[in-house]
Order: sequence, then C-alpha cells, then structure tokens
Amino acid sequence: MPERLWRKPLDAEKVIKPKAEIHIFKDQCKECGYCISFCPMKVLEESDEINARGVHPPRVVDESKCIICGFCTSVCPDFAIFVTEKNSKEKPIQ
Amino acid sequence: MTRKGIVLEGVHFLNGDVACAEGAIAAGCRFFAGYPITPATEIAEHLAQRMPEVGGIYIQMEDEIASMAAVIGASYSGLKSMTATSGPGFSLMQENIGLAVMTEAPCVVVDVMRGGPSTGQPTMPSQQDVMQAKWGSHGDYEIVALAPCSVQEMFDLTVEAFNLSETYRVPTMVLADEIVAHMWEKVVIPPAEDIKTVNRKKPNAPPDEYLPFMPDDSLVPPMACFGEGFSFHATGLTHDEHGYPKTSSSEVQQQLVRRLCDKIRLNADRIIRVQEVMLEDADVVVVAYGIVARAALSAVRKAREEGIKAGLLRLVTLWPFPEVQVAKYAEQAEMMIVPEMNYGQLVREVQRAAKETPVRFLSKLGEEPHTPMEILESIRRRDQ
Amino acid sequence: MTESKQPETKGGGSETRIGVYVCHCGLNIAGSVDCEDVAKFAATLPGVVLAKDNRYTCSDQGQEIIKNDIREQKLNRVVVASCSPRLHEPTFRKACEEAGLNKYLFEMANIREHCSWVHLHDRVAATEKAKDLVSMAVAKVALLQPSEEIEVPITRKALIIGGGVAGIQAALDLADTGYKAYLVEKEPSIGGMMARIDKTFPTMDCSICILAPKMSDAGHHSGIELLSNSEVLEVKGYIGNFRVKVLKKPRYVKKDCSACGECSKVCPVIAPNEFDAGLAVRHAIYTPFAQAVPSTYIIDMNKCLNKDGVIVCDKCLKACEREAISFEMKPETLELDVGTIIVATGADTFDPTTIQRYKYGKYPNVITSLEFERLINAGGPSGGHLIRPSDMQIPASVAFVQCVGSRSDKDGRLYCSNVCCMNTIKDSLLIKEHWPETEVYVFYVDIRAYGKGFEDLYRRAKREGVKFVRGLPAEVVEDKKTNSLWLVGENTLQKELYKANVDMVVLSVGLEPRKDSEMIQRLLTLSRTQDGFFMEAHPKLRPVDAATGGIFFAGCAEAPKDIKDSVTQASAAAARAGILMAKGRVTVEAITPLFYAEKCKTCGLCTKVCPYNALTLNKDLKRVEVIEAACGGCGTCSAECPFGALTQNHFTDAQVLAQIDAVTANEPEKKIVAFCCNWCAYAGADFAGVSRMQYPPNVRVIRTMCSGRVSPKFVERAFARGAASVMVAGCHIGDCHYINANIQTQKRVERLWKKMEQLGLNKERLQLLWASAAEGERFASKVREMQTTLEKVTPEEIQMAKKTFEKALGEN
Amino acid sequence: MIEETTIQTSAHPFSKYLRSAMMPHIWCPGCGNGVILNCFVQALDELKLDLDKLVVVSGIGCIGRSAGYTNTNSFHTTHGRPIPFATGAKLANPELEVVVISGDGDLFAIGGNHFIHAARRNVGLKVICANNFNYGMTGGQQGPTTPLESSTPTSPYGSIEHPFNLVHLAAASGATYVARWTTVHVRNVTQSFKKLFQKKGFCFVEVITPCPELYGRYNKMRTGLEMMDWFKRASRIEHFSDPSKAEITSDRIVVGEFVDMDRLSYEKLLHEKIAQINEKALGKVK
Repeated sequence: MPERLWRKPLDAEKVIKPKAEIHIFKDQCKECGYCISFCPMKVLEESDEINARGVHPPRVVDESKCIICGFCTSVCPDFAIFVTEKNSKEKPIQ
Repeated sequence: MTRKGIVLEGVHFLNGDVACAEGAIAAGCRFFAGYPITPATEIAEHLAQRMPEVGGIYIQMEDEIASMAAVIGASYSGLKSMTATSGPGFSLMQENIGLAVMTEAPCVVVDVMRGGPSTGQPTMPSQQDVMQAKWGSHGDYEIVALAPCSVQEMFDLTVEAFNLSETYRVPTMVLADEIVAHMWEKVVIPPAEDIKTVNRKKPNAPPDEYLPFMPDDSLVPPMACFGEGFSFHATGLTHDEHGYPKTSSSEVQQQLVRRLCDKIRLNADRIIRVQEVMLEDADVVVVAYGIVARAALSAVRKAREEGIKAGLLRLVTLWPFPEVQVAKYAEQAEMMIVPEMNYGQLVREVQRAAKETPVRFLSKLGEEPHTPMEILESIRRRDQ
Repeated sequence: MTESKQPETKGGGSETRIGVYVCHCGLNIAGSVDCEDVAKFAATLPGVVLAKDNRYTCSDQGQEIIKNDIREQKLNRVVVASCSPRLHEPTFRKACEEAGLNKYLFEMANIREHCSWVHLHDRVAATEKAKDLVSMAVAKVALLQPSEEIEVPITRKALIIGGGVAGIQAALDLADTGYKAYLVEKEPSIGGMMARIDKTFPTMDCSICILAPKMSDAGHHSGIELLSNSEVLEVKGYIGNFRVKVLKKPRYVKKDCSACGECSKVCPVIAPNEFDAGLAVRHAIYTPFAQAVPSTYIIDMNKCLNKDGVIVCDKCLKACEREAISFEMKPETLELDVGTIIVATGADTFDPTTIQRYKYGKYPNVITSLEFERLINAGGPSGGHLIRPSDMQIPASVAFVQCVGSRSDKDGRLYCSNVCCMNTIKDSLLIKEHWPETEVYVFYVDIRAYGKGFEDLYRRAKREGVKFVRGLPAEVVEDKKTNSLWLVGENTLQKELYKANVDMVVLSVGLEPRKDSEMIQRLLTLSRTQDGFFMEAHPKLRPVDAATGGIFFAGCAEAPKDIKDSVTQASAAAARAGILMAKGRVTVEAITPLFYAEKCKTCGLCTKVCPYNALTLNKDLKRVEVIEAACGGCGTCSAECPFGALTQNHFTDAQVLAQIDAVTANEPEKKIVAFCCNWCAYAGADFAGVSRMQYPPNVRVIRTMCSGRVSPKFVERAFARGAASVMVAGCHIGDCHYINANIQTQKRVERLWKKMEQLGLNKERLQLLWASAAEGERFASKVREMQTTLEKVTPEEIQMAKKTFEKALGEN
Repeated sequence: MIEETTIQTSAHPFSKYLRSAMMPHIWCPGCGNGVILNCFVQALDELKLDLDKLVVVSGIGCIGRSAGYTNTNSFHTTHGRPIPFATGAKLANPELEVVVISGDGDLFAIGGNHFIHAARRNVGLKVICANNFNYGMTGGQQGPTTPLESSTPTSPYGSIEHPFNLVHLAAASGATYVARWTTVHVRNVTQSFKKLFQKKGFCFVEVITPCPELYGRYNKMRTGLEMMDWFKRASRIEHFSDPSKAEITSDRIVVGEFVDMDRLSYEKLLHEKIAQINEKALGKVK
C-alpha cells in the first residue's frame, strides 16, 4: 500500500520521547553557528541579544523537538552548550 | 633497579668518555639520548652497552635537537637523564637547553669540545664552546658548567653534574675536551654507597594544592613528575607558579627570569669549586681549566724551582664563573696568565674580575695543548 | 559457422514430395472453412504429392497418418494447415522426426487463429484465404533445408526475483533439487504479502506460523543465496546463459547483528511501519517484523538523521554492543551467472481512494482488507484487538464491501482478483470467532467460492450469522457524531434499497500488477496481458513459462492467485527450470544466419545491427564470422545485408519471397501482405483469433521471428507484385524479444516511406504496427483501418508501384 | 569575565577535563581546534581514563595551547619538538599514555623529521594533528599542507608547493593506526580518539579543521560554516583505501581509517631487552 494512503499510526502516542533540557552559556558563545546549522531537528536559532563577547548566542526555538542527540554539545568549539535529559543527574551547577 | 654490583667499583684503567659514562651510571642516570659525533661517540657507545645492564634506557635519536628534547621528556617522567655531544650537536641543542632552563628540567649535557667554527676539526682538542655553554640559547638565564682535567674527573664531575642539576633543577654541562675524553688513565671508583648522589626535591603538598613552579627559600620549586598524581602544566612560555602561560605580564616575566638566574647566582658559593695550588704568596697566577691546567701545574712547579713565586688557580666550575676567587688572587698577584685552547674566551671573564691586574692570554688553536715549557716561558717573562 | 556453398535448390537433392494435411479441428476450422475444398486445392500445388483433410491432425491418429505417409509415400516435405504454429509446431515437428524427416522440413499454415476464428461469418472468403495460406506454406516448404541444431551449455544456477511465498517455495524446491538459487527481494525481509496476513483460507491456520519456518529454511539453506534489500538492475544473455546485475543496497547493519533491538529502543526517529500498512510505528533503525529473514536490522536512510556520511546522532552506534552498525556501508553491484530465471514479483493491492464514493482516507473508520489483517493479527499494532481507528473501540458492527477495484470497467480493473471473496469470508469468521455478538455484513456482486473447501467455509459463515447482501453500496456516509457509517445501495436479489449502519467498513481491495512490472518486463523482454500481469507462453500448455526461453513465472506476478495456487505454481516453475538445468544443455534453433562468402563485400553493416554482437568481421579472410551460441535468431543482419551475403536459415530471402509471390499470385490488388514478428504481432493476431475478433479477410500474415528480419526488398517485392498494402508489425519499441532489433525495423520502414513519397506513391499503403501479444484488438482494428485505405487504392497507383519496384522482381 | 565563565564551564559535563583557569580558550570564532579538544575530552570521558597516567604534549601553534587546556599532565614544548619530548617521556615511563596534539606546521614542517622517525621506531605515541592548511598563529602563512594554488600571505599569487598527504606519509613511515576526519565528523573523530587508547604502537589521527579567520579568509570561505560545509560536501568515507590516493581537493576529501595493524611497540621491545640484560648482569655479579 503506497505511503500516502497511511493513516496516523495507532500507537504513535505510545512512543515516549525523553524530554530534553538545553543549557547554553551565552557568554562563552562566539557565534560560529555550528550548533544552529547542524542541529538535525532545527531546535536552535540565533537570538537577537548580545553577549559579553558582543555576539548573538543561540536561543532555543522549541525544546520539545530536541531528541538529545548531543551533536550541538560535541560540535561546539567553545563548550558553550550541552543537553541533558530532563530530571537526569547531569544538572548544571548554578 | 638495584645499583649494587652493577655499578663499576674499584680501580680501573679507562678512557675519559667511558669514565664519564660510568660516572653517569654511578650518579643514577638511567636515560641517555644522543646522536653519534666525534669525539663524544664513545660515551654513547659505552652507555648503549651499559644502560641495559643497569636497567636504564639508551636511545639514539634522529638528531641532537631530538636528543635534547627526549632528555627533557625523560627527566619529566622522573629519570635522571643526559646526552653527550660535541660543538655542532651542542649548537643544535641550544634551543631545547633553553626549554630545560625555562621548565627547570634537571639534566646533564656533556660537550666534548673540538675545533670550530662549524664542522671545524672533529679530531682536535679545543676549549671553544666555553661561552656557548653560558650564552648559547636565547634570553637571560644561568646554567652550571664543569671542566674536568683528568679521566678521574670525567667520572667525578659527571656525578657532580647530576647532583647539581637535580639540586637546582638546571641543565648542567660537562665541558670536556678531546684529550681528557680520549686519554686512558687510572680511575678509582669508590663503593657505590660511598658515592654521594642527590635526587630532585619532591613536593610534600597534596596534589590539589601543588604549584609546580612555586619555589621554596632555595628558589628551587619541588618537582613532581608525570604519573605521580600531580596533574600540572609546564610550558616554554613565560608562566606563573601554576605553570600557566602569562605571556604579556611584565611582573610574571620579571619574577620568573630573575628567579631562574638567582637560584644559581645566589647559590654560587655552594656550587663553585676551584683548585688552588701554591697560591698563598703567588705574584704570578696562572688561571687554567681542563687539560691545559695540567700543563700549567707542572709549569708552576718548575717556576717555583727557579724561585719564581708562581701559583695555579684551576677552575673546576666554569659557570657560574668563580669571580670571587679570581678577584681575590688578582689582588695579591702582579699579573695573571690565562692559557686557553681558543682565541680568547674565558680570559675575558678573568680580565673583568682581575680589574687593574694585568692578564696575559696564551692562545692555542688547532694544535696540541700548551706544553709546560710554553707556560713556564710566559711565567719567566712576567715583567715584560 | 553455418555456410551453404551451393545456391538453394529444391529439397535435399532429389525431387520434392510434399504432403499437405488440412485439419478441421472439430468445427473450429471446418465451421467456417471448407477443408475438403482446401485439401483438393492443395493437391494441385507444385511439388504436392498428396493432400488430406482430417478432424484432428494433432491427435495421435492424425500424427500417425503423417508418419506413415512420410515412410510409405516417401514424403520429404510436410505442411499442416491447422492452428497457430505457436501452439502445435513442436508437436508436428516431433512427429516428422519420429518418421525420420528432418523437423526443419515442416511448415504450418495457421488457418484457425488467423482465418476460421476471425472470419466466422464469411465461409467463402475464409476458404479462399485458407487456400492462400496453404499455398504460401507449400511455396515455403519447397525451399526449406534440413538443418541441425547446435547445443549450448546451461549454467546450473537459478535467479528468483521476489521473496514472497512463491519465490521462497521456488528457491527451496530448486535448492533441494541441488541447484544454486539466488533469491532477490527488494524489501528488507522475505515473506511478502503472506507474512502480513493473519489467517489463511479455507483452513484458517495462522499465516506467519506456517510461513516462518519456510522463511528461515530459505535463510539458512546452503543452496540459497538470499539477497534482501536488493534489486535486479540488468539482465543480459539468453536461455541457459543469463548474466544478471543485482544492486545490493546497504543495510548499514552488518551480519554480526544479534537482533537484540537495543538500537531501535534508543533511536529517536519514528516512522510508520510499511509492514503494518502504516498502522504501527517503527524506528529509523528497525526490523520490519519479529520473524523477519534475515533478522539483521536495517537503517532507513530516508528517515535516519545521519545524512551524507556525517553522523549527527550516534545513539544506535553506542547502543550496539556488537558494533554491527556502520554508516559507511556502500551499495554493491553483484554479477550473477544463471541459467534460468523465475519471476515471482507478486502483486500490489488496489488503491481505494480512486473510488470516491467509499470515502477511503476521508472517513477514519473505512479501512482496507490489508489494514484489517494487521488489526486482527495478534502481532499487529492493536495486539489482535479489532478496533476502529476513530475511537479505538471494538466495533459492534462491521461491513465488508467486495470487488473494490475488481470486475468493473469504471472503478479499477476489469478482472476478478480471485482471492477477495474467500478472504472476506475468512475475515468475517475471524470476527465472529473473537466477538460473536458483532454484526457482520458482506456486500458483494457474486460470491466466488470455487476452490477446495471454499464452499464449506462460505456456508459456515452464513451459519455463523454473517449477512451476505448482493449489491454494492452506492455510497458511504459518515455520522459526524458517532463516526459510524451509513451504507446505501440496492439489494439486487430482493430488488429493494438497503440502508445499513455499521461502526466500521472494510474495503475488500483487489490485486493489481506491481508498479514496477514494466521495468521487470523490459529487463527480461517479457509480454504482459491487457490487465498488466505477465503473460505465459501458452495459457494451457505452458502456463508457467514465459515466451522468452529460460524464464518462468510463479505467484501473483502472472495473475492474482491465493497462497495454495502460488505455491503450486512456484513448484511448477521450479520443476520447469529444473528440467532445463538437469539437461545441462539447450539447443539453439537452427535459425541462425547462413553466410555466402562470395557475395560478402565486408562492409560490416551486419555486425553493426546485431543486438547480440554475434557477428564479427574478419577483414583479412574477407568474411563474417557467426557465433551461433550467441545469436538470438532475429535475422535483422540478413535484412541489413545489401548483397544477400547473409540470410536467416529457415527464413531465407528465397523462402519469404516465395511466400510473398504465393500471396500475390492472384488478385494482389485486393490483398494486404502482413509481416508479423513471432512474439508480439503474430501472437497478437493469434489472440485476436482466440478472442474471435472479426476483421476483413484480405490480410495474409507472413511470420518472421522478428520484425527486424523484414528486409526492404520484401516490401518492394510485394508492391512490385501488385499488392495493395503491406503491413510490418512487431513488438513495441523497448519490448523487442531480440533486445532492440525492432529499432532497425523502424529505420527501414521510415526509409521506405521517404522513398515512396519521393516517388509519388501513397505511403499510407505501407503501415507499421507495434502490437503486443495481448493486443489482438489493436491488430484487428489496424486491418480494418487498412481495408478502408485499400479500397481507395486505384489500379493506376497499383501499376505505378509495380513499375517503381519492378527491380525487386529480380530478387531472390 | 574570566571568573564568570569559570563558574559556567564547571557546569559543562566535560568541564572536569578542562583547566577552568585557562578557559575561555584563545581560539577564534569558528576555529575547529575547540571541536577537536571537545572530541578529545569526550573520548577521555567515554573511556573513563586514569588522568594521572595521561600526558598531553603539544608544540607551537594555535592548537599547541590544547595541552594547557586539558586538565592532566601536560607539557608545551618548543616549536616542532613535541614528538621527541614525548618519546623521552614515554620510554622513561611506559605506564604513561602520551598524546601529542599539534598542528600541521609544527608536526610536519619544522618537526617532520621527528614524526617519521617516531613512526619508524613505532614508539607508542598517539599523535593528533589539527590540519588547518596554514600557520594560523603567525598570521596564515603557507605550510606543508597548504593546498596547491591556494593563497596565503606568503603565497599571495597562489601556492606552487605540493602539500604533504599526511595519512600517506604516516602509513609509509610505519604508523600502526592512521585515520583522517574533518571537524564535521565529530562522532568519527571521537571514535578514532578512543581507538588511540586501545592501540599500542605509533598512532596518527589527522583532523582537518576550519581556520576561517586566515586560511578561509584568503580562500573565499569567510566563515567557519562555509568551511564546514565544504568538508561536509566534499568528504568521501573510504575506509582502508589506498592512502596514496587520499586526496584533499575542493570537491573531494577522502576520509576514514586507512591503517589499523599491530606491531610490537618500541618501548615494549626496549624494556623487554632491558629486563633481560639487566637480569643477566645481576646474575653475573652474584
């Protein structure tokens, strides 16, 4: 049966997706744009605020879209962003 | 690795290079990196055979630059390390000698001097690297340099060199010449336990409080090595007591450079050794070092037989320069004679220290060293 | 390297003794042809020593008569005027051989499919035509030469395309017989449609439970190489010696996979699972179903986040203990040498959205029978609970609507999809089994319970209270509040309107040819019937063979059928392929080119047109060398040679010209000379006969293996002899059974048209027809159309053409 | 500013591997060195390596700073000499994991000789080269890997020098593990870095990294993203393909693992011999 004929899968809701928590250290960002452009789910965008370095750090558009692949964490040259699963141990020390 | 038995003991007939190598082993050196060069090659050859026997490491690197770098690396991994070379190789080592000074890596560099400049006279004796030993690397710094005049001293001073470098965390040179390196003599090696050896000071602070470049009163910081649980950083850049680069801070630069020099200068009297022969009433003082000193000695003896009040000041330590001692005998002497196998190097330091006292320089280039007669002649002509 | 020195003389040396046998075929021929008259006429033809007519020439007695005459009457040529040579030529050739006559000295006149059946109501004209056909055959047979067939070895390996139950069965049978079988499946797992079905009719046993063991056998059999997630790219060669290119698409998971499923658990991407008809989700890395073979997981790169070599998400990589995942896997192209090919590509289900009134895709509670199978299946998305999509509640009433996409000239396909009736009956019983209270309606046109045990099941369903209503709903309307559905239509038994309200409607969708059957058709140069399924060589006598040698059919690829029939056909196909491979050698028909060195000018034109590169020009020896084993026997080289240095054995210039002369012996101005290729056009004309399509009797068909054989001088000869029109007919471009020889046909006809125009002739008189074996009607209507132009052709035009082409009279 | 970021990095999962006092690093916006350092500490984190036994050595150049940034035993040598230093350190204490992180100029121009000899000896060093095609720290001059025709302040008319093919050089010199990736391949880079610690002999990983401020600016790729897009577009993963054909051009960058073999490491051979001879010698004197 061709894909276009499919209806919404009956168990689509049942699949539980871990909730993401995205931590951004704005003042460390140098605005290379890697996290924004490589995010597979397009969760991030450039914000209009200006950080201590005088550049625009990223901003979360829709945290619920994040699938916690952690690519932003790995590709950030400035250790300015990381993602954790909501209510998991890895909490930022405030 | 026990030293008992493996280290040579008793009376032996050796050449200078071998004696130097045995001295290193006796001092606890367990890492040698070098590159073949006349007339220092025998040191490498002998250590290639002996190091494994004492559980030590010998490696021939691709050049002298690499040798010096490897020596520093091994030193930071906790082994007493050395290299041996001659003029051309010594030149290549200079940059990393500077690194050893900057990172305060204990290590010994043996330079068996031959005729230069450049490739010069590989097989002829000389004393042409005396100034390079002090000034060869860029920037302000102090090192220690010793000048053996016999095969016995090739042994003794090598041990001494290690002890000094470990004490002051400074590269220490043994400035031998082709003759002491190649001549054969009796060497008396005391039982291992009677040989005094010094090991670098270890930190007693807990790892998280340890500051790798924070000195104590001796101006020498205790040294932790890789793998000992102190995670620290060392760099050739100007650095603070954490070892972190501070390349644009004037006071960090001043603090660091001053300390690197002062730890030697302020400890000079503890470091410096000279031999004083018939100097109490001497009005002619011959200042010599290395093989030349032996000719000078017999010249001085002959002069005394002729009734001339001659004396010998033999410099065992060339750097830091025995300024005080030279000045002291310059006071009482009418003149000083400095025979060197070069075209005028250490004589400049002597002149500086001797002030008004006239200093006569006897140069030898590219030939056998001064004969006693030549020096005696000069002593006889003391009034001219 | 065949070569005949002496120019063709009549017969094998001594004088020609032809026997002609006119068959009544009961009344099939005798019904509209006066067979005795035809036999009498035949007796008068040159070289004919005896002519007989009898009721069934193909019967044993019929064959015995021929054998005796050959022995006693010293016949050295035989003509049988009966049905299509595509049907009985082998039979009679065998008979001749048994009587010691070389089988290449036999010829047939097709007076049934091409005559009696298509001119049912014009006995006179049909009889006249039959006489022409016979004289053509006699003219040709006189010139036939005894020939020996050469043999080529067969690769003892088989390729099975499609890993459904048919493909699996065929592969297992072949492998068990001891032949290597390559089983190519384009999906990640074998199993096909049967793996998705819950229960099978009429036995009601669990579909996957009986299939799974076969699947794993196929997976583990040492004789079977399973190529899943793979597609056939190219097929070259000929019977016994095919070279196949297969594209093995990367799974991105290595064989080391233990199918533990940890990767799937962590994969953040979800997509509808094709296997569950999209009713359940799967992840980007997945296995389609629990019993999948191979069990190795697969990554769907269209869904996976890691595009062009950059690994963005490495969750599965981290989760896989065996480190079996590799995003660097690349597609491989495998080259397989096989002797036989079995096509088991299956069928698609009909797309019900095209029938608006059933509102599929608009109303949530209208589902297809395939979706139903997944819903009722314990392994399915609802764990076997029949729920209706709108509210996930168990429906209190269900209606099945039959013939969705089947048996309709308006909605979908004309044919009956064969399995839907029984499938629905089975499904209705399943509902009754689990939820006896459920009201079940079946709206049908006819219930076709023809098979073993089918009727019992049908009765049982009725007993269980399933309500069968004759008459399909005219429309389906949804109750907006309850999402239940109103079906309105006419009960054609009671002749009254019905208006039924049910919670869920199941559309019993029909089967249709695979979307990609055209691709497979081109790859293997197969034919398809009008409904688009692959066409067998003969519906009765070679039901699993393709017209192309060495290729066989199994399962729904050939026509919709149920599991039992698919498996039966698969075993049959395996057996047929096995027979070929057991022989180990295949004979090449002696229809390869004959070469006359003295005429060859070594121009090399022939080598350029040969689709098989079977000809090589040897300039030094001033000759063309023919590799018989490679030769497909299309004869296009012979048509191309301007000097007559090459001619196709058994279809020589002289023989074809003799046929033309026979057609045009009298009243040529009333006749159409038609050259038809054996595989498509001639078969199409046969099909027209089988379907009793009536068309004007003035056409005379000359059979060549390929339209590429038709050399311009044949056409010119026809016109020179005063023929009114000429038809050149072949397979559609792309469907040529000789790779692409019919491209040459097109070129030649176009050249002739240009020539005719320049010479002021009406080019309408020469017609080019592409007609497949299924397109009988296309052939018939072309004849009708030509008839009308033919009537307009004036005697002057005929004369003019005669003059223009008279040079052609010298040819032979 | 420093203070503030200090607090912040301490929250980052990898912060414990970084010397907070040294953060933020000196590297320009879009510089790939940070990505390499990131992958490196991630590898350490995934392997749960004993940091006391780890030594990171670097030479001179932008990436040379990474030794100082990793919170472990680290040494920042003179230009071109990290490998011989590391050789000494490793031989003197084979228990140590000695990693050299440096640039293409440091390792292959001024230090080229040391590289090939360490590889030849098969000293158990893990050498990571950040290849940015130029001398970043001194202002983008051409170096041993600068692609033909590309322009730099010292090749203003386009470079006429043929660059080194680093993976080919490493393989030919005898390295037991050779891989090349770019900074878009962060997962593969991390994997290869982890691999380094499972191997015994001389290992080499080249990471092609964007230098938008200099190399990029001189070659029509003004931003790191543009360079990363080039890497993404041009990269072809061809594992264990012939290193001599592993080209780097504007439309084709061959990446992957090229060598993965086992050869007894220099230090193993050396220390076995030493132990053997030492024992004999001890025996002799008893």
